[in-house]
Amino acid sequence: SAQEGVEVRSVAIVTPASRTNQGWDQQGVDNLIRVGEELDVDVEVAENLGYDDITPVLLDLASDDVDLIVCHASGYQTVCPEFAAAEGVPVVVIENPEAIQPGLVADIETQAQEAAYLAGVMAGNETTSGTVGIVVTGQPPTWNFMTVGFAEGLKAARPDARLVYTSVGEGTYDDAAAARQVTDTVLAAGADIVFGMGDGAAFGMIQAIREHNQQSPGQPPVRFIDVIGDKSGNEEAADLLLTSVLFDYTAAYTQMIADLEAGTFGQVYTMDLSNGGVNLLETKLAIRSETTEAVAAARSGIESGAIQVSSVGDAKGVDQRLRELFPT
Amino acid sequence: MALIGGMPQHAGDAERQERRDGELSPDLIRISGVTKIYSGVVANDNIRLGVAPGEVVGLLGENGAGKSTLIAILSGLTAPSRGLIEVGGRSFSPNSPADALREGIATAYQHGALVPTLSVDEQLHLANVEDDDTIRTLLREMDRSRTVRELSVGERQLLEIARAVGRTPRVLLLDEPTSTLEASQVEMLFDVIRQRRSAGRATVFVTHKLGEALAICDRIVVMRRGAVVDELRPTAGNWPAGTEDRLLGAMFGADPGAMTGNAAVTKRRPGAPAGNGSVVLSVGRVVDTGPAARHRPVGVSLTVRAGEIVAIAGIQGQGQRELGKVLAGYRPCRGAVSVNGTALSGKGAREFAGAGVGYLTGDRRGEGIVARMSITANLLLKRQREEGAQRFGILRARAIREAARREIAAWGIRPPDPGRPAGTLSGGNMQKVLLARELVREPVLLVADNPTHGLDVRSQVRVAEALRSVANRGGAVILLTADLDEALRLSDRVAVMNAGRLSPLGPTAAADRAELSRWMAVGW
Amino acid sequence: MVAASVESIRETSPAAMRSRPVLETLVAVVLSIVAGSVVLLITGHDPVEVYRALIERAVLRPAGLEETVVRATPLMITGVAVLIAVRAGIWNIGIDGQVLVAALAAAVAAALVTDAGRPVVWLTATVAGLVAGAAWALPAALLRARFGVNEIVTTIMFNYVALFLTAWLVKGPLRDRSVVSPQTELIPRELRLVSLGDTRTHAGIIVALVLVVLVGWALRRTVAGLELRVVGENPRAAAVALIPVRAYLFGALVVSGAVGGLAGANDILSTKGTFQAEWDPGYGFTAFALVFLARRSAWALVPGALLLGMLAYGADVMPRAAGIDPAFFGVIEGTLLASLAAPVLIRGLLARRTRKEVR
Amino acid sequence: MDLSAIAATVLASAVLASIPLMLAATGEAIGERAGVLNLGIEGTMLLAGLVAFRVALDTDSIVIGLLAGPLVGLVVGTLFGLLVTLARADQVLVGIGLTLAGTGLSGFLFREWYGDQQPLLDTGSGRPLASLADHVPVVGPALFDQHWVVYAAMIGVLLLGPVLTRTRAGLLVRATGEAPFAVDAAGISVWRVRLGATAMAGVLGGLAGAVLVVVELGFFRPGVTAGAGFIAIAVAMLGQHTPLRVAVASLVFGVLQGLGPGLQVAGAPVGSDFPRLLPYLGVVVALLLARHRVALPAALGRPYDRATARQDD
Ligand SMILES: Nc1ncnc2c1ncn2[C@@H]1O[C@H](COP(=O)(O)OP(=O)(O)OP(=O)(O)O)[C@@H](O)[C@H]1O
Ligand SMILES: Nc1ncnc2c1ncn2[C@@H]1O[C@H](COP(=O)(O)OP(=O)(O)OP(=O)(O)O)[C@@H](O)[C@H]1O
Ligand SMILES: [Mg+2]
Ligand SMILES: [Mg+2]
Repeated sequence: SAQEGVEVRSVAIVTPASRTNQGWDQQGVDNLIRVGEELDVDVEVAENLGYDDITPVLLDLASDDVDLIVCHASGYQTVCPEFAAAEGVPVVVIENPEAIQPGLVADIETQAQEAAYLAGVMAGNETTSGTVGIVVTGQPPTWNFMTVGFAEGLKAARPDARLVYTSVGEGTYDDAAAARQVTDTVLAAGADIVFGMGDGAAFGMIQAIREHNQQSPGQPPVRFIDVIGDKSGNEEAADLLLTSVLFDYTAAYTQMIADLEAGTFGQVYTMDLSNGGVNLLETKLAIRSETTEAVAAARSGIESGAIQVSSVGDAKGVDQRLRELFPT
Repeated sequence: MALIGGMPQHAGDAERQERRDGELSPDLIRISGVTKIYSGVVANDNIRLGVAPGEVVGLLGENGAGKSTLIAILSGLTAPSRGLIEVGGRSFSPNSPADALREGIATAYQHGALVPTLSVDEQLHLANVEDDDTIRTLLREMDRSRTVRELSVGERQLLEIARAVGRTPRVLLLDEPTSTLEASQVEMLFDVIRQRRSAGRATVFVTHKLGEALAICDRIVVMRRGAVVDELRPTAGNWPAGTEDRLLGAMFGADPGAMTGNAAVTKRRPGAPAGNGSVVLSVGRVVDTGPAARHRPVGVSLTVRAGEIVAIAGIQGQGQRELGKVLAGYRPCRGAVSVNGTALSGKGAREFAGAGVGYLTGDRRGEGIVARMSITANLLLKRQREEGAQRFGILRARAIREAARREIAAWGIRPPDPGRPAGTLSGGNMQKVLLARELVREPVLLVADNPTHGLDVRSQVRVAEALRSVANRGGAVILLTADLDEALRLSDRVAVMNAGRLSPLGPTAAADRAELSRWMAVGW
Repeated sequence: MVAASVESIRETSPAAMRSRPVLETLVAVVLSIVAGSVVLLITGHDPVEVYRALIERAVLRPAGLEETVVRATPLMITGVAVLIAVRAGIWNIGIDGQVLVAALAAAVAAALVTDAGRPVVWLTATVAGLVAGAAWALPAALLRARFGVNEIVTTIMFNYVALFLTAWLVKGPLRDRSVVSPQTELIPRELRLVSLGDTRTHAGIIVALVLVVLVGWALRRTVAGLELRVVGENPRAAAVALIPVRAYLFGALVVSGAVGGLAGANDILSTKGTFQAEWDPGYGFTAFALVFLARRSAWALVPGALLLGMLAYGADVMPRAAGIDPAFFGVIEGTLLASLAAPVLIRGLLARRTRKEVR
Repeated sequence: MDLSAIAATVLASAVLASIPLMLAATGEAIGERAGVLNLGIEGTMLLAGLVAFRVALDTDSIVIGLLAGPLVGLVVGTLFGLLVTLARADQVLVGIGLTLAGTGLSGFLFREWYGDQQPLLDTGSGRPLASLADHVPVVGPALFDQHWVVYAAMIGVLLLGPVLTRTRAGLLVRATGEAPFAVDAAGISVWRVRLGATAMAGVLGGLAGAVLVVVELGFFRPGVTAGAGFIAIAVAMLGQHTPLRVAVASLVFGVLQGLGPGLQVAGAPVGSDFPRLLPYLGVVVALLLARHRVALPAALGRPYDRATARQDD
């Protein structure tokens, strides 16, 4: 279709879970609202939509004349392009580069494996027990990318490390109780750093670690690596937050709106280390200077292309890659 | 004098009441103008009745006459549509059985009000019954740690009576309390009632057994179609001659002769092939292998020929019910069973039915009637797959409706409303529904389990006629009954069941009642 | 056995009964609105403003009605599924699992035949859904009919099993490798169910309506329907009436599962087009509410489903319009259901009053 | 790798996780014993959990928080009870309504109160017997390294066993679920017994939510119960409506649930989806084995109506 610039007055975001879920959904919504404020663009939020057919909500948004809809879940990557094609409203999907169409469909690649790699390097340098845990709530592409990135970083930093990978189960992003039980077990296996990927469920992991640390005074405390957001505002969490793989959509969103106005909408926006789309959070916890150096070295290695981090999005691939890296 | 018609009866009633008020202490309960209407059915019609302290009032009437409805109203189960009740001179309108109990009115219900899973002791405790001499006498043969479910039907009935008696109520309402009791137990109950009489406590005794009513009651009230139609009392301690006829007349309407004249119908038709007809049922060394039972039939052998009624008498729970189910294919067994020469060993109820076996269950409400379905549907059941009822699996609604209307008329089912839920029928009418649906199938062998239980005299006769008609048509009947007299009255040959074993089978004409009743109690 | 006893023998005249459902539903709606207003006021929102926005969005925009019908379609189908079981005295709480497994089967099967054209795709997905739904109900049915194991618990358990099993399958063996997120191969729009005119409603609603009519008729007018109801009302009497009770218990649960499966296939063939790992529409409970709302009548499933469908749509679009948390609509929905159950309260109160007055 | 350490943790964590389930299932069992099927425990747990959380935070006291939960449960359970007895509302419909409303209201209020904040409570202290844990291998932590609430809850639930079998209140409850007409005929108000039982079920459901939030997790999240209220219904039946057996069933369920992560961590090549099936399949197998003993109260789910009671007996 012929591309023409439009003035963007309002944008919308649709999310599967609650906008206050302390994770994926919240980060997208918060970032879009920030961009909206900066650019003086209205932001409509439709949250908690699950994975049912969201077309009526998209239609409802379209009837409110939004100029762009951010479909903030990889689970929406088929319904949104279909909708865009039918209604002519531009949409942004996640993790589906195949779907892009000039003027209609753009794609965000939240391939956080590079930042996760750095987190892995950090964990490898900081672990004293040599055992590091990963706890995931389900196995969506975003988590999978990070799992493999983290594992590769860990392996590079500490080849003899042991990695304990556990999944709480399908769709348990907010099942804090189950996450807590799983994390307890990971801690029992001797992990002293836990890389946890979950939304609300992350608090179950944090509680498990807090309690574990309280129960074992005198031992080096277990620390937590978070994803997506910054929980250091929470005092209790801050005490054990080693770092977080931060997602920052603001640049991508700003760029998209600009592209829409310029008539160049419809590309793949990749969030990576170099453009600041993903990053590591600096927290108040003291880390060794060697660790800081190793992470910096890894970062330049990635930026120079000397280090290639695998990009693995599917669950099977994750299992395979982990077995290669950490054979038992 | 049978009182028929509306007005005079009430006038006479009122007169009698006034007269009595003068000579006796004032009534404990006084019912005036009580009417109860159930969606169009007048179950109680302008009832006026008093019960004095120490009095034993018998309440008689055919099935559906409204006896239980009156009991329900007095018990606080249901409110009358119109009318006034006074207890001890004060107006009484109970909201619940609790209210009635507070006023000293306790009831033993026709179908019981026991919790199957509780032990006897727990059941008594639940009902706030003090364990006094009366209770200990009534329940002396009962293992009180057993659950109600494990009791025999008779024991359950005793417990139901004890539950009500144990509250030492001012007024005791007994709704058909003796339907499954043995003679000795009935006598025990009568002792209790006599004690109550001397203590000035009143008893209302609902029954279909005229003899019992005459034996214990100070006054007998007859209900018919919801109304009180007659009231009798003994003169100088004795019931006048012809009382029975008068009672029957009042209960069933103008023609009491219909009740006695039927004797001919229930006896074998002269020239019918009884005794030497072809073998309809042959049973060899049958052992029941069904689910656990108190007594399961073992080693039963039996031959039944066309044209005869074979009665198997036994105290409830001795294995007759199980035997009936075995013979109709509802319980599995070892041994040989054949009907009209077709071997049916190892087959199920459908094959038995296919071979012409009919079955009239002894648990009318539990496994006979589907309470929330219409009379029409209940009449159809068991035949629903037959030619006339369906085509290509689709019910033939009109044919079914017509058949139902026919059978309702033929059997005099009341109320004659095909669409009414069968659960609202009185016991006698339920039994008519079940009988009707067995008999249209023209069974070669009909197994009837306690078919007259709870039925009024006329319905009992109707059932007896139905059984005999099966035999007279060339079929055979197995009559399982707890009532030895009934067994002797209706059968051609009779045997007794005790602890799962069947006694030798002999001609009824030559049977020794005393011996059989001993067999029933202790075996042979 | 838990037997539903919503239908009891009523002492009211039929005429009085007929006029009430509308009144009762209105009262229920008012009650739930009041309950919602209380919550809103306590938390400092303006109820008038919220409800104004709500009506504007749901009633005054034409898309609302279309969407209500779309949402009602699977509810009607699952409602029929629950009804079949309930009428046989069985509690199939496993609709969710049956829907999931059937949807996965339908999606996979349909994707295999996309070259064969529309009718083949429809037929394949439908058959796959029916079979998979039935198969998923099979263990519970066998356990119930053969061993008397309570189906309430087994069907709930099999829901969880279905959730994890389908997730595993769609992340692994059945995944469409051309996309990153775990889902099956997409069935193109052109191959899915046709839309009715220029609307979002699709042929599924016709299937659902036909199903309602068919099942309603079969329950009333066929031998099998009659026998099934007898089994549900009084299994012991059914056995005495020569009805193969176990076969009916088994059959009812399996057929219920198959119909539940149809709802899964319907979703794949209409709105979804693909099975996704995290999709779990959770129709089961709503379907149960629906059946009891409809007082176990087949016909009444239709208005009931439309009402619940409207609420489902409302919960999706209204929060934004009213500026409040979507969770709020749970409050409205919940109180609506509870108060829809309360016509009996009204009736009970009325009955009590008449009783008192007479005396 | 230290398998015994993993096993010890799996067990300890299973014991803790089974407590809310046990409480809720016991409540459900009592309600069902009286003939009331309550599909609304999930909603009750969530509401009570939220309130308990807020109260515990505001008063800085776990105990007061724990008391608030049952109080909410009492209110909700009584409301439910009134609807299904006096109002004769359908139990299934009201139960589903309660779950929907409770889930919605708790989520709504949580956001109203805390926005995008997530306060955390301290769950690490209050373990009187922790020092004994090291003396016993494998099961030590499960037995001794537990919060005092765990012991209190277990004792409380086990005491309910004799209450059901030995006291008049228990007798009334049991009788009402089996034969409400018999209870009515005995002069006891059926609806009062049922109301009492549903109120008690509410109290236990509320306590379950409070324990989950305040003791086990230390925080509330919308939907934090994740279906525990429904599992409780299954466990109540599996436990044959007897507190002791319900407790055992909850414990077994907890252990099976912990087994999944245990296997994963121990390196068994099972993935995450299959072990998660274990507790659910376990329940089915257990039901199959116990089938001869699992009987539902005869009047379960039926509103008591005196007018039709005589036909149903
Ligand atoms: N709950 C009810 N709803 C509708 N009709 C009823 C109800 N209870 C009783 N009836 C009807 O009222 C009439 C009187 O019944 P009732 O049970 O009082 O008779 P009964 O004299 O006790 O008979 P039986 O000797 O068989 O016990 C019958 O026609 C019966 O069908
Ligand atoms: N289990 C029940 N389910 C539904 N409604 C019931 C139940 N039991 C009683 N009711 C109704 O509740 C109301 C009050 O019940 P009931 O008359 O038994 O109270 P009560 O125990 O007699 O109390 P009180 O003596 O204080 O009036 C009546 O309308 C009755 O029909
Ligand atoms: Mg009677
Ligand atoms: Mg009767």
